Amino acid sequence: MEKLLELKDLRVDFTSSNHVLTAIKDVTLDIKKGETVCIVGESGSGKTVTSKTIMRLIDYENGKIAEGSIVIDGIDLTKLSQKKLRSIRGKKIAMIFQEPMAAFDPVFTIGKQIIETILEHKHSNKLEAKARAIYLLRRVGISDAEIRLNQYPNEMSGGMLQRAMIAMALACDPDLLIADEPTTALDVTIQAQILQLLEELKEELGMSILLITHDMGVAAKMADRIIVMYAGKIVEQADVKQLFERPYHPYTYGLLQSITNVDGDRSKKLYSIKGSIPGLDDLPFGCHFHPRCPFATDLCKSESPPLMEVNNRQTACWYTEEVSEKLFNKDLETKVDVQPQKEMAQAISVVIGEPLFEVQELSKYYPIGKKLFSRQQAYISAVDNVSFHINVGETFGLVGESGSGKSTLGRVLLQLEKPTSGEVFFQGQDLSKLHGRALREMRRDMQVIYQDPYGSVNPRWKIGEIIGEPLQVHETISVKDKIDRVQELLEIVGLNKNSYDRYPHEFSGGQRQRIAIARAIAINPKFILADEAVSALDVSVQAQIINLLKDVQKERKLTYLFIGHGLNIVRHISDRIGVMYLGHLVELANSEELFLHPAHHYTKGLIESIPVADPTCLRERITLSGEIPSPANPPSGCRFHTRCPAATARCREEQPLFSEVSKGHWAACHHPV
Amino acid sequence: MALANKILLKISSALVSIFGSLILVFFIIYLLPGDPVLSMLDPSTATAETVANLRKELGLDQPIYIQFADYFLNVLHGDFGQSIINSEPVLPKVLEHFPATLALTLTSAIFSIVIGLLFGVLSAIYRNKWIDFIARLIGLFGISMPTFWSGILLILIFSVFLNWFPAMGSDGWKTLVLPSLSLGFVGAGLIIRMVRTSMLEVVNEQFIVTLRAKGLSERVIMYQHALRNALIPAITIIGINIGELMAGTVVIETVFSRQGVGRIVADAIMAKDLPVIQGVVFFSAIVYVIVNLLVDLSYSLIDPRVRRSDQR
Amino acid sequence: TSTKNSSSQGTNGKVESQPNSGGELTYALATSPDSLDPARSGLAVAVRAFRTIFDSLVVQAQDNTIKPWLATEWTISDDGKTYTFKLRKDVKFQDGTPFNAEAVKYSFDRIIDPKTQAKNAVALLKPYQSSEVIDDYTIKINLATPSTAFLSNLSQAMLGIVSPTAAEKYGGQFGKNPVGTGPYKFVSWADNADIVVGKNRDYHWGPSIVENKDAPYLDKITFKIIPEEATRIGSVQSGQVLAAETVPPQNILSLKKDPNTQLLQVNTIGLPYTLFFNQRRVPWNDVKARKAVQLAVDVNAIVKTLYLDTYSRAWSPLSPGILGYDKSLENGSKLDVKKANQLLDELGLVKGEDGIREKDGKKLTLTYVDGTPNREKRNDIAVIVQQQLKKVGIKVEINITKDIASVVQQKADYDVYGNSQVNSDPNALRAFYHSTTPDQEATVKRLGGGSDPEIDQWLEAGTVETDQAKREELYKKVQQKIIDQAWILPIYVFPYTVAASKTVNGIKFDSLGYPLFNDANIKK
Amino acid sequence: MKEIVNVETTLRVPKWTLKKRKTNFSISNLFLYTSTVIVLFIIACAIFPKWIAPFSPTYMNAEYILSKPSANHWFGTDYFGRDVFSLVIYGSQDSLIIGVTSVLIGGIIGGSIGALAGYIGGFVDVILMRVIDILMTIPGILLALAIAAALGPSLFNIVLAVAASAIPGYARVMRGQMMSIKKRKFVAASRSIGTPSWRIFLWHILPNSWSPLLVLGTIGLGTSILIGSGLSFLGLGTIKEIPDWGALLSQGRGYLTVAWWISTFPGLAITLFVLSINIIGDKLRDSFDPKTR
Ligand SMILES: Nc1ncnc2c1ncn2[C@@H]1O[C@H](COP(=O)(O)OP(=O)(O)OP(=O)(O)O)[C@@H](O)[C@H]1O
Ligand SMILES: Nc1ncnc2c1ncn2[C@@H]1O[C@H](COP(=O)(O)OP(=O)(O)OP(=O)(O)O)[C@@H](O)[C@H]1O
Ligand SMILES: [Mg+2]
Ligand SMILES: [Mg+2]
Ligand code: NI
Repeated sequence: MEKLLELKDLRVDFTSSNHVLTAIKDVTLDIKKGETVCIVGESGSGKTVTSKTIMRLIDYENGKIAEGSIVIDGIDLTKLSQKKLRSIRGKKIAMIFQEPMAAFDPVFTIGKQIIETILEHKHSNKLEAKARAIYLLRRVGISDAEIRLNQYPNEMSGGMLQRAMIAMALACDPDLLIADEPTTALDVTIQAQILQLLEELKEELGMSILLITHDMGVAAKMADRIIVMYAGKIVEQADVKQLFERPYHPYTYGLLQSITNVDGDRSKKLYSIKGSIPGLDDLPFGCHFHPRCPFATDLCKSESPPLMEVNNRQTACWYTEEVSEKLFNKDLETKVDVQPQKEMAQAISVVIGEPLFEVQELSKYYPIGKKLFSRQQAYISAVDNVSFHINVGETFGLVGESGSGKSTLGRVLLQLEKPTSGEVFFQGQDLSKLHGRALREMRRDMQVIYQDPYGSVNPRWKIGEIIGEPLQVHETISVKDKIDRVQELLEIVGLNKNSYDRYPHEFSGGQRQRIAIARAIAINPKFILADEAVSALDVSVQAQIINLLKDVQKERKLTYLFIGHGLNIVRHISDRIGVMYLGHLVELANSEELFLHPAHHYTKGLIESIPVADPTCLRERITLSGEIPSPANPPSGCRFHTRCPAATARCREEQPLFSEVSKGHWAACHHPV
Repeated sequence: MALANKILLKISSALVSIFGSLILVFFIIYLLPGDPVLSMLDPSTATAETVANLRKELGLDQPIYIQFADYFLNVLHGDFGQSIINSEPVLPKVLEHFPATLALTLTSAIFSIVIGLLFGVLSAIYRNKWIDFIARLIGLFGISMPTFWSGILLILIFSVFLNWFPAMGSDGWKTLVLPSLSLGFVGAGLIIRMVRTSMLEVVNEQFIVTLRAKGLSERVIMYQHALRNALIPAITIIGINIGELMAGTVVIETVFSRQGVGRIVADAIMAKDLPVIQGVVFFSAIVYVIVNLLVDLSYSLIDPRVRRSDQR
Repeated sequence: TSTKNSSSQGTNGKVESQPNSGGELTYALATSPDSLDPARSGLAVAVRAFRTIFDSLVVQAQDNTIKPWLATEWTISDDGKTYTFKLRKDVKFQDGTPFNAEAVKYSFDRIIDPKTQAKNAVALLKPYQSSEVIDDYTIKINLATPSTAFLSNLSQAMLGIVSPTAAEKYGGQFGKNPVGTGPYKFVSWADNADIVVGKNRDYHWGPSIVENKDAPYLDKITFKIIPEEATRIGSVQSGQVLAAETVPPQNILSLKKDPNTQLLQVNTIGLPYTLFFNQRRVPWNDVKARKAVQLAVDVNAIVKTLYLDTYSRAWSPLSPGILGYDKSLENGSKLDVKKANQLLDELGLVKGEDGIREKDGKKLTLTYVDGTPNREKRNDIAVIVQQQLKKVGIKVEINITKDIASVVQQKADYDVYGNSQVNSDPNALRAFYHSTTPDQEATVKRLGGGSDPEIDQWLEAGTVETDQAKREELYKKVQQKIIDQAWILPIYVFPYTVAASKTVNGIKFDSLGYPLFNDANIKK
Repeated sequence: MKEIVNVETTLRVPKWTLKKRKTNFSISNLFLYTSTVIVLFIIACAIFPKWIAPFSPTYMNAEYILSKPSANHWFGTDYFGRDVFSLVIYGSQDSLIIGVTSVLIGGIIGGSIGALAGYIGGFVDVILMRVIDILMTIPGILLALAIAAALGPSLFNIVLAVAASAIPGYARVMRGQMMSIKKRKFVAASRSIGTPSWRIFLWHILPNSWSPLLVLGTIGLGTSILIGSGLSFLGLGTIKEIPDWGALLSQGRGYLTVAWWISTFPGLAITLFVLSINIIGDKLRDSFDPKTR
């Protein structure tokens, strides 16, 4: 195959006020036409920098290509002027970014932003461009494309935005699509669709894809070749099958181990590589991975291993053969594991306390699109007639596709927004009757860990103050006590005590989430709402956080409402799981039960969409087809009937009741599986 | 709440402000020392009796609240009274002069917006470079030079030496150029400053990277995307500035010897000619209110996030 | 030392044998006229505009003699209380109304009618009581008391004859629609912008002081109102206007060098700019205190620095050129700080630590009030006086206010107040210095408030004295005593200065210094 | 507990926060240092004019009127024969007082009103904004004049007048800022832990919202210094023994063609001062923002 892109010995430096930081070094890789290459690695390993460097976007961030070349189609991008580069960006190479919320200009409609790209590169007129935009939006599975076209980014859920992003990137049929964690914010069904879509597009357009992901499942499904990065360097590069079969580098091994499987043992702690990736300004000598590597020797500590060609693949480890041998034989499993597994199953699953939360016929409607002279008010029923309860001490998982109303349900539950109708009882008390002070007092017992750890902390505050805020609000506490408590909390969540005086922007995503957890548990709440608390993190860190959450729960008798779209993770942490679809609660069951015997076709589809981190697994996936209907105009009867393989006329007309299919297993389906 | 309702609400609250400003001005002027009646008469011949008579005739002997009630009732009937000084009816006088002032205000506003946005964006893009410095200097010159001074300078340069534009007058677009330039500079300074600040916040946002990755030119990115995001504070300033600009015409109209309500009100203030002051304030309040209504509406046009929150 | 040409009462250049007809003269005025109704106006600037529209019964020549104009001849009764005028028969108002005795009677009666709210005109017409129409072209005017100044006052534009039909028609708005018999007729007045007057083609009754007795050469005159000095001068220099009045001193010097511009200058007559001491207040009720100020203020320095010697220093309550001006007062008083200090010492005012004099714990402060900001640098005079008086231990507090009506006239809340007046006859002094003026001090307090039986007596005599020489003598005594008693501190004589393009010809000035445009023409 | 999670907490270098610094490092600092020096010098002038000015500001030398800038008179002399340089030095005193105090008063009052209106919203917002609107519809000059005329044209009253007319501007900007910060996620986050409104306001919203106020303030300084000159242009001002910069500008305007230095130097002083304050203000704002520090 012909090479499309070639990076050679790339080194990127960032110049900051007092020194120069080398973000990536010695990066050599190539992408062939029609090939999908995945870069995996923990947060901060330099994946994004690599991808941005290809586009020369680092120029705008004080970055500089210090060494090496980037050649596409025979043109060396490192030597092009910004003006010439512009004709390549978006047209030859397109890019999808990590954070869809932030990646769109909030003040322009989605449509305008897509059309703008088309017009920039193609000499088509506005109408054609619009038509294409609509086509693209449909193509990426967005319902009501014409309407969405005129919507603003803030009017869409994260998942939809990411799809719009992809549509925008595809606008000009690029040769190379760089996708920087394109499915991080997506739920499994859509992820599966998108991945499928990407594959189709790849076939169709002969497009190459450089996929950056932390989801090994995604990598396994998509990649032809996988590149593992660590601390700014490539540590391993191999064919996807080879890599999963037999990782050569201990880091890769760790990554693979961190994966949570559908059929994993819930009672076990999740595996995670100990420690975290070093900062650029204090990279360890020698092999950057040695502080976290169980095999590290003095050689590793003093000398950096080059990327070596071994068995037709590349790895950067002094002891490739030996290590892989040992790892393969799983000799070292116990040694590598951070912690001996503790028996925790009983501790969790047996708890059938009295309900902490009781939710009755809860609904939340958002008014939309008022017409000037129309009295008719249109609504989005974000949450529609939902009833359930959450028991003391349990973890209640909530899954469902993007826009199904999970976050809204969470917000309404905590009275952060007033429900349109229905009641929420917390410890038997009707929350909607509480106001002002009483409600605030009640909040003491209910904390939130948000989806967006960036935006949910005051950027001007030191993290010590952030974590200490609840203490200050709810307790009269001296400054010294506060500092002590905060430092204690910092340690509990695995952060350095000295971080007290740092600012949020100085932390990584995982660390920020730890801050959020510390803040949430600061005043010993009874309940924590974790809204996609780990979705933005990479596997290893995700595992750390989940373990942390579980530990904290056990320690403090906490009850969780855990919202997530990573089904594996939700399964792992939750005792019971509720499945939402278009504002309805469609199924509720014990988590094992749910995964083993899903009753609702939607649940079944969701489970089957989960990417499996095994390239050999050629399980025929029945991804949920079709588009998610607009919540403003939900289908009649069973809302799922438009996408349900078992739908009948009855489903179209009659809304199924939410009823118990077996003990403790509820579903709203006329024809349960 | 439908859009129409919203506009209605805004308009009704605007009416309240206008009414409020009439009251306020009435009392401010009332508090001013001096007696308009005395300045109307020839001091050497006026007797106490004539003064009293005149005062009575003008209704100035009444208690203030009655004076105000009378005045307000008349205004409701479209009668703005007549000038105390030369008994000219106020309404036609103000209506005659208002367009010139409005034209000056608007051209200055446009001028300051154009200059302000242009330099503000440049200044943000080239932060801390020489262009930034120069743009800010230009802006600050506008702020730290009184309009009469810059006005005279403009006259010397563009009328006396270059003879490009007339030095004075209010007929034809040419006479608008220099005055609106010197008045617009004041607003421009503010806008440059505001735009620069908010632009700096915006250019660090992630979506700017996306836009670059799409291959858009920096010009489009800066002037279409970043600028629009940065516009809210700038727009606010422009709205506020309309009032300032209108106040600025008081000086500018004198310097450039233009017709307009600015000069009328300046004279009226000095003579305590309440009906005239009220008439002018009434109309400028209307303009101010309308402009700010537009500004309010444009908030939601510019930033959909504001719109959504309005709906809740 | 000054560039004035008071004796010739200048005209610019000789009138060419064959002046160009037609064209428009743009003439920049410094302020906006208050009204074009001669009766209701109180501003000199208005006179400059409406002098073109209104004619008077008589005209005052440069030598202060009175010549016929709309009146061909007149007789004065022996008791000086009755004037009988014979009027021209060929005069028509611009609206077609015939000019006759009725019109004259109407004009004067209108002024004294309180409803008219006449301003300066009332004072000028002062002893006027009534008129009788003898026949169409003969009118008899009755005065309450004899007045020698009456005839001279009649020459002023403020007593110009208005069209009765128009005045009736427009009532209070006559000032916006003036109709007279003058060489130009009113065309339009845009507030704060311009006043346009057009040629009166029927005109052929020009006064003796102009050459062209017939319809003027110019088609129209546009008086542009340009208050800002720099703009006004800039407009002439850029050619946007052809002439501009009141050229500031610093520009006078530079414009003299300008090849495209000519400067016309004429001294105004009447009362020069004078600082009046408020003799109602301590210590200014004492002549020593006033004298001290007189001696301590270096008026020469003021005239030199502020006016760059383009204005001349005033020495007397009257300005040079007016009847009875006492030239002997010139260079009479000298700067003498030592003497000033001595006088103040004598008053028991001793310098305190801060250098300010005080008596009984009260600081010697002088409240300096001026009501004309931005005019002829009068405010700057205050600044200089402040500095100069500081040297003798007087603290000057300056109050620039437009609210003269209440501050000065009603409350008399000042120690020194500056004022000037354009007038044609020394009788003008009476309004300022006679102790019973005005009739009711309750409403309006007379400037200075000084009273002196001798001065009263001379002023009264001056009003009725018909012998010119004796009259002059009386006024000289008045001037001398006022200066001697230091009632006032005269500062400068205002020269009316016009900067005009060299293409403009034939602008003349009347005895008061008001421009006349009968001969004006523009070179092609 | 602790042994389970032993994540090393090496702090990573911030991602989006490293600003373009190095290339402009020197220029920006040069500006900052120069500005600081200028402002300090001007403050010194205001406090100890005697030590700096070569002449008395009131000394009028009739022999040397309107003389060009020279070794003796650096900025030339005005039409009184006063030394312009000394006038500028002495003039700094009143100019600073007018500028700084009126900005402070106006900013604090206006900012508070705007903050309350924007934060509380609803009825309070409607009422306060009406009041502000009413204030705004009245030209600042009129307000200034009214106060000056009613209370006498003293320095303090001018300050009061300028401050009063500046209030609406601050209020509006602050309100807008409030409304946008109010919607940020971290505010919702704080609310969700039960923080009372007033605390959220003081702790979260206020610190994040005052930077435009700073901008407005540094600019308002210039306008404030000039209001007096506008009044005197219209003939409503006061005459002081030692004129402030605005008054100097106003006095010299008629002499632009004859003696440009009379008004140009005070004008430059204002510009320089305002510019320096602006640059310092920017740095100040940056240094309060952890991201740009
Ligand atoms: N503009 C910049 N200036 C300085 N350092 C930067 C800049 N951008 C990124 N870095 C640093 O470069 C390193 C690599 O960052 P990068 O964003 O490529 O990580 P990543 O692998 O994409 O992580 P994630 O999974 O969190 O997206 C990080 O330590 C980061 O702090
Ligand atoms: N403030 C709002 N105004 C109008 N519509 C809203 C609002 N918030 C949410 N919605 C709509 O309600 C629906 C449910 O949104 P919600 O954020 O609860 O979904 P979610 O399940 O959390 O999705 P995701 O997985 O993407 O976070 C979506 O269609 C969304 O567009
Ligand atoms: Mg990344
Ligand atoms: Mg959500
Ligand atoms: Ni079904």
